[in-house]
Amino acid sequence: MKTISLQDAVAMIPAGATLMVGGFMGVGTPEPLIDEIVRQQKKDLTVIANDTAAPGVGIGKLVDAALLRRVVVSHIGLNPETQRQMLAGSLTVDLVPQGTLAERIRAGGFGLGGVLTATGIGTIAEEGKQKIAVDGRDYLLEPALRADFALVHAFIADYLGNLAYVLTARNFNPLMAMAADTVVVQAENIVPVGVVAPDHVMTPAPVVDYLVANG
Amino acid sequence: MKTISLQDAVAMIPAGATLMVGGFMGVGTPEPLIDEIVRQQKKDLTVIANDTAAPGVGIGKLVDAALLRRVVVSHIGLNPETQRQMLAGSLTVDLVPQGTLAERIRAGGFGLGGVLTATGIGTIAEEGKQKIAVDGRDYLLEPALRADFALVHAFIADYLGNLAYVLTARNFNPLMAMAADTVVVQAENIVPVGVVAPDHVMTPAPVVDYLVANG
Amino acid sequence: MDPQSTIARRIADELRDGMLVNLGIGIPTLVANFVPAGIRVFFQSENGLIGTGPVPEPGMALPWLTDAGGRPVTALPGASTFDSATSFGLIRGGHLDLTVLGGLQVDRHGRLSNWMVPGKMVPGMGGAMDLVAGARRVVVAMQHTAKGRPKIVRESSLPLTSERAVDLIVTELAVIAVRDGRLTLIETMEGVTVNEVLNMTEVELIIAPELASAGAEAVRRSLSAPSTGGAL
Amino acid sequence: MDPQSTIARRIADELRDGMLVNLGIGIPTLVANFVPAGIRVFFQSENGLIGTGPVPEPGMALPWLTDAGGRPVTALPGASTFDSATSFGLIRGGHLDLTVLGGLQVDRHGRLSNWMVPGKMVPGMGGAMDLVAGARRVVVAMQHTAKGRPKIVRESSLPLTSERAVDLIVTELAVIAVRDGRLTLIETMEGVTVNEVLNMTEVELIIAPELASAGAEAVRRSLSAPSTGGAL
Repeated sequence: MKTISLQDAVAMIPAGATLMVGGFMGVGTPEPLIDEIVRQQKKDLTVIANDTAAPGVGIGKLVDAALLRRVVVSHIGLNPETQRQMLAGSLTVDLVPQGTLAERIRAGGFGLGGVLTATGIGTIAEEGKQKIAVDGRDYLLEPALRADFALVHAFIADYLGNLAYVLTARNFNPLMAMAADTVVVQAENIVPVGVVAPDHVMTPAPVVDYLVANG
Repeated sequence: MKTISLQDAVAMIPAGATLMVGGFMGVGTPEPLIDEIVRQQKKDLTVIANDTAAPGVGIGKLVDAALLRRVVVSHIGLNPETQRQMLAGSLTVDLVPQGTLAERIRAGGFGLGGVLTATGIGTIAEEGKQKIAVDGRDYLLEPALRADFALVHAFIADYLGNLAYVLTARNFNPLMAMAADTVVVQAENIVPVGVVAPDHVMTPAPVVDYLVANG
Repeated sequence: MDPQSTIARRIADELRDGMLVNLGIGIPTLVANFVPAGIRVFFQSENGLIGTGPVPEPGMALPWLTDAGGRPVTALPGASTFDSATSFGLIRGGHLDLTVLGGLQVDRHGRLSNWMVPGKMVPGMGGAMDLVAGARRVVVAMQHTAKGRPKIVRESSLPLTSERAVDLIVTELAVIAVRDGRLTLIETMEGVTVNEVLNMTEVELIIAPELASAGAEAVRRSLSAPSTGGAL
Repeated sequence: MDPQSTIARRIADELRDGMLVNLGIGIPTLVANFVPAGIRVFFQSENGLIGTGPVPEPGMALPWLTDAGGRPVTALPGASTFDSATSFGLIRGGHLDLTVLGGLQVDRHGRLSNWMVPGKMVPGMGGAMDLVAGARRVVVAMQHTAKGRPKIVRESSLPLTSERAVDLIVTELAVIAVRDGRLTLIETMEGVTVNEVLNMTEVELIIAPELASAGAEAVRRSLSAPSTGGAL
């Protein structure tokens, strides 16, 4: 794990990159990284996330700035700008059931090719999916998802990169911290090693590549 | 969640039942439940667990008492009695790679039909398994596992059944607590509600059916 | 009582002690206001919380503790938090006893549509597909009609949320169960006749045997039949 | 130095700062004794621990903190614990930089067999299949021969642990890398000649170009060739 400035962290991201971004309606999204992406005008990004939050909030800021080419999300209902860009054809929206999205990301980070879920069977979510029977019941094969970068928000990071999340800001963050080639963490609090007990570490240090330094 | 005496907890288990038992070489195995199963002489059991520990330890006690008909485990190398019964034909041993076993149990508890893993491809572990290609790479389809009962060891349980595990005694326990029709927990410490912070609960109360009462 | 509260209060009768329950946004959220005295229900918020409590007092909101809509909530003693994979493991794995969801339409087989109106509104399915596919019981909370048109229809004009039929539909007019794959009217709300319900519903409803006793006077009047007397 | 320590010390040269490393039981465990000064390595124990430390002082053992063999260990500052699914997610998901495993046989393609001897010993694969299939680099630590017979063989007589070739085989005699699918002798241990290694190995080994310079005198003598001089 290396510490990195906010500016340098975002400078690593090329145009056209695929990003996983933690958060659920903006809660648990690393806002400083989002703001810096807007400032550096990184374009043609693909974002994998639970949702696109709302205008002016979290991933919504990337939508506002028209930096996204595609999003893979479970809903966009609270962001009319996302819907507008989708209908205008400038933004591709892949809708994935939320539990399926979580498992696909986890599979990507856990070295699984995919998982079988009954969710979406008999709906338009099954289009293009392989159907597989196990013990006489049908499931959809949902393939693993990975990204070039994961932008992770933690409540606490220690000097080694051990992470802990808080309350509902956890959501997709620990899953994404496993599922990207480069994992960048922005933490509310950076603490000495040992401050977080081993049983309370939610993401082990070795998976973290970069921790954004304070100030 | 109901509290239950050790005796009544084990009395619920019929002969021939399938049990998931937490623990890794006996660490994190609910020993009082094991001892009571031996005392009540429950027979023809199938046990799904990481291993059969060693003679006189954890699941090894069930092997010693010849109460098992079948085990689904990742290794038996440190229990010569398991190997003896296996070679004698009185105990069926299904060997499953450890990471595959963990995911199959998790899938059972998480409502997934199975997972795809490359582990075991090209070995005898692939026998009888469906092979599925995703993005040009082959995976084995490993189906979900469930049990009639999960016997779970926790370090802390609160009055509602929220559980926390400690250090390497966690292992398969939280996975199994999701994957059985009836979940029975034996805890080292039973504490008032609120003593375990929400972020430190590792198994949420609603999945626990029975908590073994003290003494 | 307003229609929404009527619906929420009736659904609260389905709650039992120790249940794990997920409430969708809109009318379903109101169910938490009517939990019967003496029972404890675990409310799950699918963004990663069991033990969701009411909205915090002014000045007490924490940005890291919200419901699935991003609105501040509280956590009750005994609450627990978890990641999104675990949250949906609880939903899909048979651990969620009951989910209450809003609805746009329910078809004659009891199948729900609630996540998009093609060409008009594409909010996305969020957790709805997992909830309907995974929960032990699925209850739909919705008004009986929209702009005067029935929402319980022969053929849904909207994409389905799941091929699985829901278990119960509660509107401001009636309670309809899906029994043996058929929509069955089991209760009418106070002051509502069976004929009124039938007139507002596009699907032919089975009238449950117990309706005569449970529905009391309103039902009997609507059927224009003399009291059969003494039925329990 | 005894053969086991010779092997472990050489493998420790493969460690780099920040690596996540899993050590199997037996010789691999000894690698932890030879971590080069100035680097920090995270040792994973697959029963759910990163930051595994040495055996505790007498009287300090905790029954809930052991290695994968159930023996008490300690945890270093910065350690973390997790369940078995996460432990193998780390192994399978490309997060484990290096695993060191014991071996019964390695075949001419570099494929390891280390988990059973049919009819004799069936310990089970434990985590070995996941480790070989999933780790970024797989190093085998084993004695070059067993009862005088080569363990690096043309055809393995034992069930494979994985179809994936290992990356490096370190014995008390030599270091053999798998390059382009072929076993390549890249180093001999101090005082060991290339011919000695070749004689103890059933598979024909490629001699790496760098061996002439790295192996110094011992290599030159064994090849019975004059120094070509100046090779770097």
